[in-house]
Amino acid sequence: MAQVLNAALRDALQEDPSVHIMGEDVGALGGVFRITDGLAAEFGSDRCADTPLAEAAILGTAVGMAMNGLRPVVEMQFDSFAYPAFEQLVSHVARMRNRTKGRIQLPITIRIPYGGGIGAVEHHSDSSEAYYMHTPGLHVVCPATHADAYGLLRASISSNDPVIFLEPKRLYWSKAQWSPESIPEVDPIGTAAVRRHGTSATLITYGPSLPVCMEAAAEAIKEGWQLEVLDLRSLVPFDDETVSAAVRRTGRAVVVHESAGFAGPGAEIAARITERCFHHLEAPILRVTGLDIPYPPPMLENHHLPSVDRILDAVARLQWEPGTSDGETC
Amino acid sequence: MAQVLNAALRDALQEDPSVHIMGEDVGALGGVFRITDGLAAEFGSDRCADTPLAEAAILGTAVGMAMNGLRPVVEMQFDSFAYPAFEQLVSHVARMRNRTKGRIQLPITIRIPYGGGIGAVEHHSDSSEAYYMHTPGLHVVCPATHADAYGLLRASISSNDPVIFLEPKRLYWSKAQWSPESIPEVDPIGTAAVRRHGTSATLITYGPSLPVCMEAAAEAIKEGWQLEVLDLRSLVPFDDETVSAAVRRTGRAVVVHESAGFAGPGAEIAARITERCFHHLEAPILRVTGLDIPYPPPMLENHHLPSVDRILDAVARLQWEPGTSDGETC
Amino acid sequence: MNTTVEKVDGTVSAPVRPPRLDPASLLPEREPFQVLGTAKAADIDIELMRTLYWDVVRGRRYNLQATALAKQGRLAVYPSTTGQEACEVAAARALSPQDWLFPTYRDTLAAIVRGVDPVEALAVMRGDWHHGYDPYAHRVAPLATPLATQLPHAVGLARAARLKGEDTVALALVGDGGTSEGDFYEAVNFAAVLQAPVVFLVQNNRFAISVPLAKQSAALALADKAVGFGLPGRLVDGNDVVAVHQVLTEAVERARHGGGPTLVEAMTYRIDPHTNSDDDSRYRDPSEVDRWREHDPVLVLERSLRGLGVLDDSDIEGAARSADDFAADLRKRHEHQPNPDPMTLFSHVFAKKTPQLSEQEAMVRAELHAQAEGDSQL
Amino acid sequence: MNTTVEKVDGTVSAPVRPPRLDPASLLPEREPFQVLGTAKAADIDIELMRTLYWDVVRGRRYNLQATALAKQGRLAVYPSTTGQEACEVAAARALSPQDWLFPTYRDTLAAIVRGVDPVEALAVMRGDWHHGYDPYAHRVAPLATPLATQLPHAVGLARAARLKGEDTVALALVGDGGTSEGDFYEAVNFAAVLQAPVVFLVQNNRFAISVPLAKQSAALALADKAVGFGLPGRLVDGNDVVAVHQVLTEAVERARHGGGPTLVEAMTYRIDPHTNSDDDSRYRDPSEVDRWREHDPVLVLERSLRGLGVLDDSDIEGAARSADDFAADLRKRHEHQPNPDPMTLFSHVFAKKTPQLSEQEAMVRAELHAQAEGDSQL
Ligand SMILES: Cc1ncc(C[n+]2csc(CCOP(=O)(O)OP(=O)(O)O)c2C)c(N)n1
Ligand SMILES: Cc1ncc(C[n+]2csc(CCOP(=O)(O)OP(=O)(O)O)c2C)c(N)n1
Ligand SMILES: [Mg+2]
Ligand SMILES: [Mg+2]
Repeated sequence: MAQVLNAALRDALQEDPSVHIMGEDVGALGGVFRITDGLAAEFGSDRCADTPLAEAAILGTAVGMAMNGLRPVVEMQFDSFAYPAFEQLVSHVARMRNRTKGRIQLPITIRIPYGGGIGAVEHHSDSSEAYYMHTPGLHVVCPATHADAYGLLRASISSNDPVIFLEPKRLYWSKAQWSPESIPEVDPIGTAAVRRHGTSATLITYGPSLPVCMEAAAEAIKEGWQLEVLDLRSLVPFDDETVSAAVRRTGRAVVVHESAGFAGPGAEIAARITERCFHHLEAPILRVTGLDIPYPPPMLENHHLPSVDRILDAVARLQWEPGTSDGETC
Repeated sequence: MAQVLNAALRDALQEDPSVHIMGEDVGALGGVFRITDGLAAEFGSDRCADTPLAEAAILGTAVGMAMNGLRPVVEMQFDSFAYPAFEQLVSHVARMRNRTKGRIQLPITIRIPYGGGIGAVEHHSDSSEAYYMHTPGLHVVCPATHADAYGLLRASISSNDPVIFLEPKRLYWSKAQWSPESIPEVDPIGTAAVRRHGTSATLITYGPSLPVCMEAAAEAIKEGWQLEVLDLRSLVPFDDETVSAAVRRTGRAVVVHESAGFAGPGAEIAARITERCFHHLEAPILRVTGLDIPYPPPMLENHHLPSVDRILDAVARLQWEPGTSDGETC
Repeated sequence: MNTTVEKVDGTVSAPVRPPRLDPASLLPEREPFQVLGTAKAADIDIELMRTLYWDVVRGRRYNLQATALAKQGRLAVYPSTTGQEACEVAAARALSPQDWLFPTYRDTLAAIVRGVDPVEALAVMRGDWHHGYDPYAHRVAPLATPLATQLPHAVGLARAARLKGEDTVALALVGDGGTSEGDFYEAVNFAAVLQAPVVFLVQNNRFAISVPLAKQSAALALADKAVGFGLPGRLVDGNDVVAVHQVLTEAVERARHGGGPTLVEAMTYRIDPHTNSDDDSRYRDPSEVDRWREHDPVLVLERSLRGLGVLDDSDIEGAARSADDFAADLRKRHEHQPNPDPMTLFSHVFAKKTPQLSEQEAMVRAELHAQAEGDSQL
Repeated sequence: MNTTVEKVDGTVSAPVRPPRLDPASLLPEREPFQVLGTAKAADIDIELMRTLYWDVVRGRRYNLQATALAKQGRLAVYPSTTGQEACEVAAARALSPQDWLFPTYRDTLAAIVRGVDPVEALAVMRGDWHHGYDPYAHRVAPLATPLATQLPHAVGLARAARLKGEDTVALALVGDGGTSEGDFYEAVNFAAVLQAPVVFLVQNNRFAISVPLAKQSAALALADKAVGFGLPGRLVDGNDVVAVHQVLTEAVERARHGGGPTLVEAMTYRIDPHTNSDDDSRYRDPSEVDRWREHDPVLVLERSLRGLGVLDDSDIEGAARSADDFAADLRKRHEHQPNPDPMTLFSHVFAKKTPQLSEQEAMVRAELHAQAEGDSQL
């Protein structure tokens, strides 16, 4: 996926002179994940600029640049290194349009290498999307496929609102057939995609957990389950229509994501589906998520991350026999 | 409630010499809400210390003090002025015990004047509890009564873990009968309390929305509803037992809070109740929350905050007629 | 270092960096720069001095009027700049039309001197919306409440101007308390590294709410911070409007012509409480305030200009009358502000409303309808 | 200012503050302080110099060994201090037992010199837990990864020591890049205002990953930042272990005796890539690295001590052998670390497990049982 993101940035720089990339090590090094590889050489160090090491100021400077007509694309080196910029994000980036009644708009894309599963040491594997989802004024998107990596990144940069663009680190090295021709026609921000059709139950996921869900769905066939797999792509705005329709079709659903479960994205997803589809549900919507612990060290992260087994276990608990309410814990 | 909080701080300072209060304007001024009124005069400016104006350093300094055996009680002046300390909170305060296998514990209480409804200008009325709930390693509590203001604050300061202590600003000036005798015997962190018994449906809330829910419950009698009102008091740990038991009794529930609904506390509460009590539910759990917008200016905040009417509307939508699934939007 | 240290044992010294320049050259003056009451005052352009006089008189009147509105409950809150009018006026007047001003919550006066309608400047204090004026109309950024957070914005805006080939300068205001926030330092550092055309003006009014300067910083002067970032610091008497104007103008023009950023500290004093709802008797001695009243920026200027023969009684009366008119107009128009439309709550969260926001908007609209019907049935 | 400015028109000057002290006295030396290769070396205690020599030799060997383990995949990552051993060693040796060291991710060597078991110091790099040693045993705080965040911790710990009447000093390490973070400035300011016994050591190794110093700061020296907070700055040759030790010892003892904090900048160079997985050919010229190798802190010390007659061939051989033994022991014990127990994931989130964590623990335990049964059936 890394090369695809790089291509999207290159094309954006090419097409729109107001696009400016900035962040730590995005210049000569091309970023620690090489997503900006070659861009400073090609477009100059003003268009792809190494900044001093201060995330609040990186984002704060981007705000000022956006106020003055530029379209900054900011790289935060890792999820948890975006936290120093939290005040700028919540108190300014998310609200500037609203507080000025639309007079100032901030077309800022905040790229965040996101999530775990790459054997990194502490503070390098957080999943922070729930913080951003809960902050009105931010769009939050997360690609799981190469086409979406390109399409969502281009759409984010074109958006006149700030977008949190979460790049699943463990998909950076995924190699799949991809060419720019496969860009989706529609604006992908705000639309979910069905990645696999099925009738037994719906797996709802995004980003790094999509491949895990696809694998679970393949395995599930052995158990006689035809699982539908839904890729949200965009957490804000949320595609209620597609999600509700899918769950209505199957009547059972499991939400899967890496970030901690408690007050995590899955809570909102489960709650809103239940509000909208209660009488279509054969079982409560279950969640398979990261544990409610600080992200584990590399040697233990496999116990934290949603696995095929945990997903299949959850599917098994979806009360397949009529009247199996005994599984409840209350 | 302000005087009660003040009394709790005074008693804590009195009883335990390791307790140290610190923050902006907590000294001579007694805090902008006067919660620390008189404490610097009584205990000296070391025990109740004005700090320079930098929230990250206030919390970071508290971390070092806690590492060295003190028990810091930090005041953040307003909800949104805690955001500069977000990195210290998430990357250190919440994880220090875990990363050091319990060798370093951080008994820090972070007091945050919290929520809206007091006619304050922008950035002064945020509700930030969802961010903290989603961060493993933090306790999050919020009193709604005078007894809990005292009991929870004392328990927070005594806790050997970091506690986010949310003080509902609009209850600061509430006057109710209270004397220290009414302190609950049990450790209130982690336990919910039934504030009103009822059989028709359960209102689940905490902090500033409790009085609103109590009023709604009183109004509801006119409609023939006997509403149970549950005060969570502690968001982390969450009292599943009490909450599930209540909802099992009534079969219907509405979650009420001020903070934005999307990916907010109510999402977790609704999702986990549904997971646990699905077959006891007559209707989906509904949410009455702040809107998904930046906190409004004073003249419009009444449109944002949960109101008695909105709560009663939600109760009305709890599918009282058998088979009324038409109300669903999917 | 390569060549400067005599090595007695013949070892090679490290290629650390070229012999370093004298950092002391970046330190501010030892005593605050002053013009009024010194021989330098005779060289100042008379028209400029008259303009500044009218501004500070009107500024004082504005502070009194806005404070009165707040005390009457017609503003939710008002943080006054009484005693700081010299800084406010000088900041606005040091800028050219293409420049930008980045004010804090306290700096409505600077915004107004730059041309913002006072009624619009006070919108946030009135509480009908978070912000009232078009930032692009007079190139005044929104008033910033979270301390020091506006400083990186100023740097970014100035940086963008440079990238676009514009000769815009950004002047960013911050308080003594605000200099303790990380954002302040990060912004100054970015400005210095990027050589962005920014001027930082610290209004050191000696208090951050109740916290006095000595508990905020152990620096001998806040302007001493500049050297640590490789930019010049300036120290100026913040109650001498002509001095502040001169120092800022120099810094702005220096920035405009590629000289990079400057950090200016203006030493002044907050005469009023932090806001109308603050009780300053808890933390300061009224006699301290009285001592500073003797150095009142309006009086200082008036006396000096009289001494220079620039002002006579009729000028002073004229300025006062015009200030009264200004206040009367503000009062009147302030009273007739329409109530805000609740639908605005949903209009500007995003460029395009999300489906979820539309649902919530519909709910509020229905509530308003129901309420209006209920009202009309009464 | 009250009395110093001559007012020509008789107006009263502002009671701003007493005539200010000369801030230039807080500026660091113009050229980095050096001992080795200068006449000062003759005055240094010989035993100290021998200790420092053994330390840097062992330190270099440690860096080579840990880098090798990382390249073999037996550490998840290793950020080396090759070229910076003088700073690491001097930092650890400047402290007394009651003092605390606050290291960054790069400073495992300083922790080890202070007494931490290297196997435990490397736990986080190995990936079996976030942190390996008992911070209280040797008074070494956990290695900090989020940049500059450990600095306020050092201030708080030192402040608490003062409040408790202990004569503890905290020495906090940070990189040149880390000085750009707001936390750095906020911490220095808190230390100065609280007069906390803290010493800040900036290891200016001229790079923050790929970003060179010139893109990080426009300051003439990073130690020039001190004056802006009212504390003294010191500039020292970071490859001269004796000089760094002397400057730090002075600063530590000054802090211990109530003199307040000091900011020390040690000018050094990162010889290895940022970590084993970094590709430094993308951002620097190998010839720059070569030039710095000539100022290698181990070689500089060795040559100087030979010149002073403090070291002979057999000393040098002895140090090398002992370093080899150290490395062999590390290698061996590193290999035999037990795998971490997954149940640990739940044990330390809170002092007392929440019901929710107990549920999750039960799930993982059940999975492990099922897996073990599955395994035993194979
Ligand atoms: C990040 C942040 N923390 C706290 C506050 C609350 N607050 C508002 S004004 C103020 C004091 C500011 O002092 P100073 O910077 O000196 O400006 P002045 O009020 O004197 O103009 C404080 C603490 C805030 N607005 N923002
Ligand atoms: C808050 C934060 N942002 C970004 C990073 C990622 N990061 C790790 S090391 C590093 C460079 C640090 O440079 P410097 O402070 O000079 O220390 P050095 O690595 O040279 O020892 C960066 C950007 C981080 N660890 N923390
Ligand atoms: Mg001030
Ligand atoms: Mg470095």
